[in-house]
Amino acid sequence: MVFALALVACENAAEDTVEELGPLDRTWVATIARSPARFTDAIADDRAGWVMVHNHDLVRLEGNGSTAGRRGAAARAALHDDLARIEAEAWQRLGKRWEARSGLPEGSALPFFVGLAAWDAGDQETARGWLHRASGADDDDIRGAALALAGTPPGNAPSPDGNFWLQRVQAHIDGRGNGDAGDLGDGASSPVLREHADGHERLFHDPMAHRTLATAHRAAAGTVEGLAAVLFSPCPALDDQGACDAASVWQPLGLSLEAGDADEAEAARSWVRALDAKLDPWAKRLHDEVSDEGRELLLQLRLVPGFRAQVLLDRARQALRAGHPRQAQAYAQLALDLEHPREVSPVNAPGLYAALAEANLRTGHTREALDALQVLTDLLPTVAGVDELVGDLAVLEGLDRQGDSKEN
Amino acid sequence: MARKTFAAAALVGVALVALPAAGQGLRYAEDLAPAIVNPLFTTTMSEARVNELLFSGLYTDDQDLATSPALVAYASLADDQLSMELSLKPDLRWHDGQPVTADDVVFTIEAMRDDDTLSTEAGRVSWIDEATAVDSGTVRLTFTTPQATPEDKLYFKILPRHAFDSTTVSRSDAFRTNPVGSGPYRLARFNDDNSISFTPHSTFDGGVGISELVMREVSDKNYQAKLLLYESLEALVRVLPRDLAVLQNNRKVELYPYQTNSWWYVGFNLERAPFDDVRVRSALSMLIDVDALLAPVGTGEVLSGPFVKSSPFYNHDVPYDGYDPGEASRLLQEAGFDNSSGAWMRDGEALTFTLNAHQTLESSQEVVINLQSQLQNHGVEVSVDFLDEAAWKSRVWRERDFDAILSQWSFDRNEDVREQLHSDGLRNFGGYESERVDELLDTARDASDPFAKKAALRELHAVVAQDQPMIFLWTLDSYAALSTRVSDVVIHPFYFFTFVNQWRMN
Amino acid sequence: MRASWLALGLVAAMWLLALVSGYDVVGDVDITHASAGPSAAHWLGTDHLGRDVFWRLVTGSRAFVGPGVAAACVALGLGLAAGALAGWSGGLVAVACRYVFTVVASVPRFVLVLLACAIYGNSVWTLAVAAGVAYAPTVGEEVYARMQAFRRAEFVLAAEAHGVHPARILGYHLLWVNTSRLAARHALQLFAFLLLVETTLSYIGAFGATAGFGVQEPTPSWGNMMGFEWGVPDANAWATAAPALALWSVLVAALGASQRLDER
Amino acid sequence: MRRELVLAVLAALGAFVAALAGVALLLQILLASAPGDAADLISDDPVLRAALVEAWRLDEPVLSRWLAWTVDAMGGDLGESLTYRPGQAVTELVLPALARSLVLVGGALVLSLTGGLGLAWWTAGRRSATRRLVQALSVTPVFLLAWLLMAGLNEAAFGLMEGGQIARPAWFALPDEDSWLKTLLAISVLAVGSSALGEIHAALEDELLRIQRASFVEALRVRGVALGPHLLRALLAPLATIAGGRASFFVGGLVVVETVLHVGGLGSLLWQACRLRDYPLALGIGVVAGALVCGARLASDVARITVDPRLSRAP
Repeated sequence: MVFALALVACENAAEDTVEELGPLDRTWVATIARSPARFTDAIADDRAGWVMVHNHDLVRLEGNGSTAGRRGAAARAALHDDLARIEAEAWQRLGKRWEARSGLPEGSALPFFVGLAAWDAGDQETARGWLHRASGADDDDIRGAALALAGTPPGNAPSPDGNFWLQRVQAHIDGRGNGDAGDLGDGASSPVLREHADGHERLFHDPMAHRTLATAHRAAAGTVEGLAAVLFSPCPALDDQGACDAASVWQPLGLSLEAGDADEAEAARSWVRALDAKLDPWAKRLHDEVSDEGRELLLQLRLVPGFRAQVLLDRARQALRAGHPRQAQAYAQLALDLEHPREVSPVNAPGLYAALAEANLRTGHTREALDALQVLTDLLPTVAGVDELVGDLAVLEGLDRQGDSKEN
Repeated sequence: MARKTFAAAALVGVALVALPAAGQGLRYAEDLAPAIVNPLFTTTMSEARVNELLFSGLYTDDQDLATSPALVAYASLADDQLSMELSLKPDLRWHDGQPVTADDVVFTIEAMRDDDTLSTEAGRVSWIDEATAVDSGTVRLTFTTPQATPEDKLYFKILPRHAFDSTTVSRSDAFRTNPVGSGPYRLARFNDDNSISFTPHSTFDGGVGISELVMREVSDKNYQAKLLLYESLEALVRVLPRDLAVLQNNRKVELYPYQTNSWWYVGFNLERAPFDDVRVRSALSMLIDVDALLAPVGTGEVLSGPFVKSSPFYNHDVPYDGYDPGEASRLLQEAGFDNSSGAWMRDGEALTFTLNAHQTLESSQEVVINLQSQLQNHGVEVSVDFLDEAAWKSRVWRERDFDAILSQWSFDRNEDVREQLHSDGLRNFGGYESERVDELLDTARDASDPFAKKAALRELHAVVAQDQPMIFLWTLDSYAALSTRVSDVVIHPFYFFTFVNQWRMN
Repeated sequence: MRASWLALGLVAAMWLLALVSGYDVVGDVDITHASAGPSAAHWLGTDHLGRDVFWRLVTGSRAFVGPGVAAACVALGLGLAAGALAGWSGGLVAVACRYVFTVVASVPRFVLVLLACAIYGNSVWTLAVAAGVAYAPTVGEEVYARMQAFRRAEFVLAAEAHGVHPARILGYHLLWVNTSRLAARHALQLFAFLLLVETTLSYIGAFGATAGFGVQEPTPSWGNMMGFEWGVPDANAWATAAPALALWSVLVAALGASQRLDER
Repeated sequence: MRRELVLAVLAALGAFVAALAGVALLLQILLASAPGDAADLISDDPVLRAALVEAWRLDEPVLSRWLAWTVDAMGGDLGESLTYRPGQAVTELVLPALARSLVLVGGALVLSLTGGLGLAWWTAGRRSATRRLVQALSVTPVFLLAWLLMAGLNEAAFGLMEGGQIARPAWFALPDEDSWLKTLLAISVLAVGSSALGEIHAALEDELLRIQRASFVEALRVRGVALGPHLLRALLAPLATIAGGRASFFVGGLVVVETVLHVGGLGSLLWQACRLRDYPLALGIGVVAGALVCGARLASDVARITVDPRLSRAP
């Protein structure tokens, strides 16, 4: 039923000529649909691993040394990068909002963590401000660490001198250097500090963990070459040198690769509409032209929807880098396969949920960011810390508001 | 003469041909037309959405969901945080052309607080001690306790004093069919097919993009999606989960996430035996296979407490008591029931109850039939009574005259369950009373540390899951669907139409 | 025409089957077999809650057979009594009776039935009585016309002269001999009318904003069976087609049979 | 002769008024016989309740209530809606609905009579299977017919639109756009469904056969005169009778057609009024529906009297 409707939708799209859609035939989707043997070759070394890559089953790929495993590690690294950015953003927002609302809680380690997050994200200016405010912390180690870090440029560890926090910073920097996170990832899943306030506890997770995890996974990823490098990826095709060559596919189709100046969701939406106007008739044609085996691949592996989602995720990340969270939000929303809206699937990559979470967070939709993070929390225990942090922010933002509830 | 007749006939012909043109309006579907257009008595989402079109508050959300002034030009908070002065924007007009003044603001607050008004929104102004009009454009509010950011609470819609006789407003007041507001749209007319037409408010601050809005009542949810594909509608406010897959593959339609904080429940009347016994309530919840109930409705997530799973307040440590007829039998026996005859009996009385549901709750029929079936197969007789709007309001909201209800709560991003679970909450239909829960709700309300609020509400989740005043069912995947002919769409996650004035039609 | 009686016989058999089958209307839900096509286990497949369409169709006959008979009794009872009274006594009584006939007949039957359901509550028995009352004037007028024609007929006068009790003349010679066929025809027509009204109300009453009348789920009626499945994606076609076809066949049969009575 | 005619018309008019008054009383009795207090049924809101008791004179006996209501009604005041459009005058709601419903009922009368006549003309004396076929089709309930036609037309048009064969028709999609097609559909469904066409066809055919066997027709036939106009003229009186009787049927059918096809007429208004227990509105509509039926009967009587003056002598 769904598929039939999709086909109907394809039929209605503008009927482009074969030549106009030609560039799309250079994509990896067309390549493996037309010659399934090449696909079989590319995944020969670890079929099971490639199934996991296709399903975005990043957890089970961990520690796998095959090409599939390395592709998984690369995706995992990108995911931790996303999470590190979300975390940094959330710490800043939490600190600022708390201070503006009622002043920072007395004696708390909160400003230290906000500062540490900024320091690790490379924003020394901001970091210094927060670390100075941490000088009122009750905990001696925190005070000491804050003082030491305030005077150290990001990326360099001050001498630990028995200070618990500085030791930890040192461990992170060492781990990043040798590509081994050790058990530092635990700081992302369970709190590194339980601070007692009157009647309740404040739990803080390690703000440096995701960046370390990203480095470690990136080290495991290495480089993959040939078709295996682009399979199930947003990169449509490789050039002669083996580098990703997106421009030669998209530009002839009139799809700009620039993010544009203004952060408007509508710009992203019209880009996606333009993409679909090309992709739909092409997919239909491809479906009709290829061999039975190729068609089987196209349908079973949902290659076109998967590729489309990857392209949009790539656009979303690009928009986030360019400071356009509203565009990113639109891209990510349009990429999501709503048949399984709360789970990772061949179309819904974990990165998609991370992009959605970051875009939502940066457009003030903190509560909605949690919806996206929830999916990742079910997947990876290390997301728990980010989830709690964004949750704290959402709660803080709602403290003075009155809830509204209605029926239906 | 003949020529004249011909000309007249031609004119009539032209008029007939010109009539059906749909125009550049946006038509959106609701399951049920709002029964009442009056912000003082708004209880359903469809009414809240219409309010958003017709009325303005002092403050509203901007696109980043931060508080921003709507009717207010500027405000100043006293140093002691116990009072504030609000200056209204100049030249604001009601839909009928009258100026919006400080008197209107004072009137609205007084009307909400008026005990005889019986407003369902009275709680929104309980923190205001006194409201006075300093001059026609300035209001002075004093508070009962210091308020750090009072503007966060000044979202309620302002009503025109001149449209009412006194601050005692009746539900049946003529205002409900002839509302006057200051929002982006004015109510043009109620049409015969139960649809409502809205036209732009000509002097709305910032202008309005779409020249006509029509709210259409399409009670058959299956038909809504079809109408959208037929392009006979431009927007579906909430798509049935089972239609999502079809709609996302249609390039004339785009889906927008909307309204994610809502959950379904079966609520018990705790003042009636045998629901006063927690063992009976727990047993009933274990006799229900919630996944099977959910299947015909679509995809969603099963819940163990009064928050959706992604909520910061959801307590993931609370175990989910799923379908477990064995344990249920044990509990029922413990509570004095016996099912030797095939039906659960106690002191000669069978365990039966009537389940009430609102007629237009989407897919409620499937859920209710299914539930009835499941419970009957476990020896519990359930009769079902679907209530229309008026009966629902009177029997559930006012009289609390029911055994059990099936319904759905939608929350804004604050997920404030106080009204639902506090012993004096206005929406605590079942009469649930727990000292600990009241304490926790107070802690949550007064908290100035997010960690404190989070901890309190997570504990509340655990307590409520133990007490089972209701069976928490699920949260559904909620999306709105809009035609791609509508552009610049930004949807407020709760009120939907907050940014409607910026939408455009191509 | 034999087909008509056969079809009506089938309905009667269905109704009997529904009475003795013990089909569990409430407990039949089975989500794992939703919207299945016809099979040995489910002869007409299942609806989108996995309920057996065949058995719901059979059970659906209970929504109109009993009430149909009741409605016929009400209409014939009232119509025959009032018609005979008016025809026998004539004069002011006749004028009064015929005035009442006119007044009741002036409210469209469907409107009267709907109003009755709104006022006395929604049940098939309210519906049956209302339909019977609404139909009674038609019977009454016809009976009145016959009575009038025969009142001064020779065989009546002869019977009177023979000292036959007036009640026997009225009851046997006039009503039984002359109106039994008329009564049977009207009974069939009223049965069809009740089926029509019941399914219509139940169909329209199956949707949210028009809900509230007719047979309500989970009790099956051929009308609400159609309403419940209408528009469900990937539904079992028989879940709507079967009640529609059954409804149509019974209506054709009832009207065919009633015409047969008319012709002979 | 002339005098007799006038008297007969006056008598018909008197019967009309009497019947209408009776209808109002009947409906009042019906409402008064409701279990419990009428106000209880509608609302638990004490304010609304008090207003109801007053507006409805619930503290007075039925007969005086009826009298008061009749006096108001004669002045054009049918009271105010309670729950559907609270406070709005019933007449304001009923009149525009009446206009729309009249189109449907009138159209259905014209269509079913001409259709029935044409069919009867064609099938009379042939005893063909056509009569059976017409009856079998026409027996389909109005709601089923409306639903099948609507879904069929929508799907067909949508298929053609998607295929690019046609532009979007103005009536698309049924039943949500007001258009000539929807009105036509409503009229046709009303004229055909629930046995309307079948019964009219059968009655006219029988009538036609009877006339054809009549002696004056024999005489005309012997004289070799064209029979058509004479037969038609002879059919006018039966036609008027059938039309008068059918009006009630069509007004009842409005409830279904208008609800299914979303026509804002008397029928759908009545459905909503009944659903929401808006008794003043329901009563108003009931009386207007009664007036329609009585009016049709009156018109049919007058028409018959004019067509066939012999009838004016009969009571």
